[in-house]
Amino acid sequence: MNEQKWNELPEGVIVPEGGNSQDVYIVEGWRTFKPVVNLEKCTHCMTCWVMCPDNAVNVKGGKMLGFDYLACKGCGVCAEVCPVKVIEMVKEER
Amino acid sequence: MKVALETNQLIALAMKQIEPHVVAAYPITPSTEVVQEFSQYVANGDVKTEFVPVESEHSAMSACLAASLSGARVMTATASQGLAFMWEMLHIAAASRAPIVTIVANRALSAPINIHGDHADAMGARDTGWLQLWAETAQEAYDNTIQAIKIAEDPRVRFPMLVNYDGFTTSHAVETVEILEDEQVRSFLGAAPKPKYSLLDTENPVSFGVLALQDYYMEFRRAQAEAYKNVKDVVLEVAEDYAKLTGRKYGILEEYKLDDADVVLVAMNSAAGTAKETVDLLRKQGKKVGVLKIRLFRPFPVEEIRCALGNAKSVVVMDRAYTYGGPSGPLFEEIATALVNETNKPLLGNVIAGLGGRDITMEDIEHVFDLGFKALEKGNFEPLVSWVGVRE
Amino acid sequence: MTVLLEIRWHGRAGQGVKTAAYLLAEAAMDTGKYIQAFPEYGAERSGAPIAAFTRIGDEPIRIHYGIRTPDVVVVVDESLIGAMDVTSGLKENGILLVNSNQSPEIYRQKLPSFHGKIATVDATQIALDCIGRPIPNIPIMGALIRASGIVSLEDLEPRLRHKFSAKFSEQVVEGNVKALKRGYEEVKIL
Amino acid sequence: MAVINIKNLTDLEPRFVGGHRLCAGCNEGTIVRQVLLAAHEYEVVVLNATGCLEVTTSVYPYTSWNVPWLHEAFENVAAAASGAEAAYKALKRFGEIPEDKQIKFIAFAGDGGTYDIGLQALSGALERGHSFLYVLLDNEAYMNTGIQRSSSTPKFAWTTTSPVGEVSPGKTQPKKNIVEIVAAHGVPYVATASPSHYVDLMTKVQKALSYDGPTFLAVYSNCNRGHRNDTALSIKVARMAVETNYWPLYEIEEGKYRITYRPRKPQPIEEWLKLQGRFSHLMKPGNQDRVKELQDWVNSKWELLQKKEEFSKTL
Repeated sequence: MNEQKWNELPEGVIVPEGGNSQDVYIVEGWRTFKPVVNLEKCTHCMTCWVMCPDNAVNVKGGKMLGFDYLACKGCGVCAEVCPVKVIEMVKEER
Repeated sequence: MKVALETNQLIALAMKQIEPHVVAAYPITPSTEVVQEFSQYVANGDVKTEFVPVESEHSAMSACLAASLSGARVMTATASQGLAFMWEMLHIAAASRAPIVTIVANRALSAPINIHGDHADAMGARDTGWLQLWAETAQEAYDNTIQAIKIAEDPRVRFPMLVNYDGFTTSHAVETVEILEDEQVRSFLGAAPKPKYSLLDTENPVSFGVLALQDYYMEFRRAQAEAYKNVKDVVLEVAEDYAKLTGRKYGILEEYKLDDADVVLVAMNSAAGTAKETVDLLRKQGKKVGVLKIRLFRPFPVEEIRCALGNAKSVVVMDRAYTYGGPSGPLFEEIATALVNETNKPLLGNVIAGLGGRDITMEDIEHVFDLGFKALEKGNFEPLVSWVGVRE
Repeated sequence: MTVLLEIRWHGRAGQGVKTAAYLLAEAAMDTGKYIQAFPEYGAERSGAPIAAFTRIGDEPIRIHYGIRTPDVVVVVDESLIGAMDVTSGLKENGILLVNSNQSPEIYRQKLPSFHGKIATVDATQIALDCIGRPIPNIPIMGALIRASGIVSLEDLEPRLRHKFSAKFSEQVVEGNVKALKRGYEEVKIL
Repeated sequence: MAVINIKNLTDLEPRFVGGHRLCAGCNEGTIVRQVLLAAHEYEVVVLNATGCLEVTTSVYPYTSWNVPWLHEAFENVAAAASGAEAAYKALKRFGEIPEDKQIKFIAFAGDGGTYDIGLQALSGALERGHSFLYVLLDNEAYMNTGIQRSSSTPKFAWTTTSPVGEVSPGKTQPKKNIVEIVAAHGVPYVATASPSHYVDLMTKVQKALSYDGPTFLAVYSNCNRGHRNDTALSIKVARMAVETNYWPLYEIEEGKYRITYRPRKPQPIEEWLKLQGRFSHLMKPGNQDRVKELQDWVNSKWELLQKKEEFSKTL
């Protein structure tokens, strides 16, 4: 985003839209490890999704699809809470 | 219609006529009766206002801010320690562009604790971003209260506003006041203009009160600074509309016999009336004196003041507050700044008077004019700041 | 400033001093005058000395400070005499009105330097008789308008009824109206 | 109230999105997501006290909030909620918003903004009876300013202002009982929760939102920076707080206590302490008495809670 000049700001002290940070303010650089899921063994229990602090688990129709790596900070909570241990934290190769 | 009401009751009546959506307030002398009387209107069902009897002034302003950002017309009242307790929230409300109108019965700040008239409270709020109107009489307090709503809510303004009048001297005085009919007030104000964004608009979620770091804070401040430039025009437009309705015409300043005045006293609130009376007395003695009364103190009307004081030879600024450890009273600092680059500027002096409810009498004001004349003889004010009415 | 009448009231908190100061102003406003009235507060609780001020003029009143040189001083509580200089600044030809069962002559002796009109009325007793409570503000008001002629009884009575009927029972209102009239009739003027 | 089935919630538009700047593994992000998922049947407006959650989710020009959101200051979120709710009621009464529009107000604040600097505003709003859900994110210290003790910090915990030294074993005072303080206001619904027990948490949010009046949810929130644990263990620490009965899950509904989760075999307090570096000094020799003191504290509180539950059954 280009930095706005003072006369381009909204009135007041607001962000005049909702939820614009995901995949725009990118936090993937925060990671040392990244989660990788084995979808073949995944039971789609949604525990990783409901426990993720960063809304970084992609889900649809009650199914786990994988991770939003732009939003994932690599905390490892998903792997820790996975009841069937199908999420592995692997070192980032950059 | 003419009424005789204590000014605080009168302002409560004005609030009834305005019928704000939300009033959140906490009692404090000498503004208590404003809220107390208004709560009776609520209890009687005379207004549909949601009254929030908060547990502190800080919460009063916090609740007012959230309500204002929700698109409500919002008022409160306070004074002294209460306004000081709001201090943090005053900044946030102004920067948030929340057009809250706060009634202030000006009172001294502690310590020593004192409940009487003094401008230290509003002067302490002078750099919070709030607009400020000041009133000499009960009539002006009433008229300013109604006009403040319209000024603050104008889409070109959208800033919160303090409506000041002197504690006890005005707040607890009964004077003859001409009031409007409820309907006149309501049609003059109309519905509160809808803000572009509202906290209650769940369809269009907006984040209010966000964080801005080194990369944006200064742009936010610059934008806020710019917005004050619209205020004076709106104040004058609203005053003109109000004059059409009432015949009472207000400006940004009130100039009293300034045209040929050699010595001018600058004053605010009730002392300005005493000063006018003194001017009439001194004029009979052939002394060319006048009074400049500041009605709009924030934003500070620099050009108007330059213009009003252009012909004066000696100007004495009367502060009913003091800036501890500072060079002078706060009003003087601002007047001096307004004139700093003028080529033919008058001699400038400052008096501190009326702190903590000490009377400012006609004799005091004669003495102040005398200081102005003496400075003309000597070529300067020496000392720059004099205390008037204090036991030496 | 054209004609300006300044009345200073001395009493104790709880005696209705402020109400009296306001009521007089309101009644004067009804007759077309400009008015101003205000109390002087400290941190008073019932019983402490307080002052109140009433200004009545033919033009808008612009000065805003306590009355220094009153035309009339009303002493609602007799015990204040001696405790403070109630006649301070009282104009030579002014009026001193005291709530007292003593005669004005006694006060003439007590205050030899004052040459104006002196009046007394036993307002506390009248109040006790008429409203059953020692609140002397209304009977002394009756005495004041008689002694000063500021407003007439006919001007004051409707204001009193209007002001009090908003707050008090009919019995209390009637009691006060009676007290007003008795104060008016019983005041002794010297 | 429907039983929570999170599989049914996966297609909702997220109300709290990623791209915020909370620490990796922070429980706060998890809790907010769970709360807003549970509230999905309602339009909501969120009020947020100054704190980690606030500063990390609203850095101009970004916001992670996909619902209307207001931050004012540190100590006044309950007052802000009061004002927003007052405006909502007033604008309805004046006919300026439709009578059938239903909004729920949810306030988030940390322990600093709740137990300490914000207690007055909270108490005022509870007493006045504004309709809003107050969610306490209890991470047991001022984490936003860098791990300073609060009145929520447990006894013996290390913080930067209750440091461990030669003569001091960390914080010397026990944790304040905010739940009882709130309950003493007589509000209709007060509960504790933990993100580790998300069905319990989300059920409680739904219960709270069904009331028209002030409700309060105290949620245990692990701060891996301040509690000194690995980011991946954030939820585990929260779970262990529950399993040790350090943070029992219960509710006080219209004055009646009910324990909503009972550990099958309560774990000793060490199991929770040893996960966190803030208690590492207690794991050293010579500190058994201190650990025992904490265990006794937990036991007595748990016992009292059970008695309150028993007594509630007689009401």
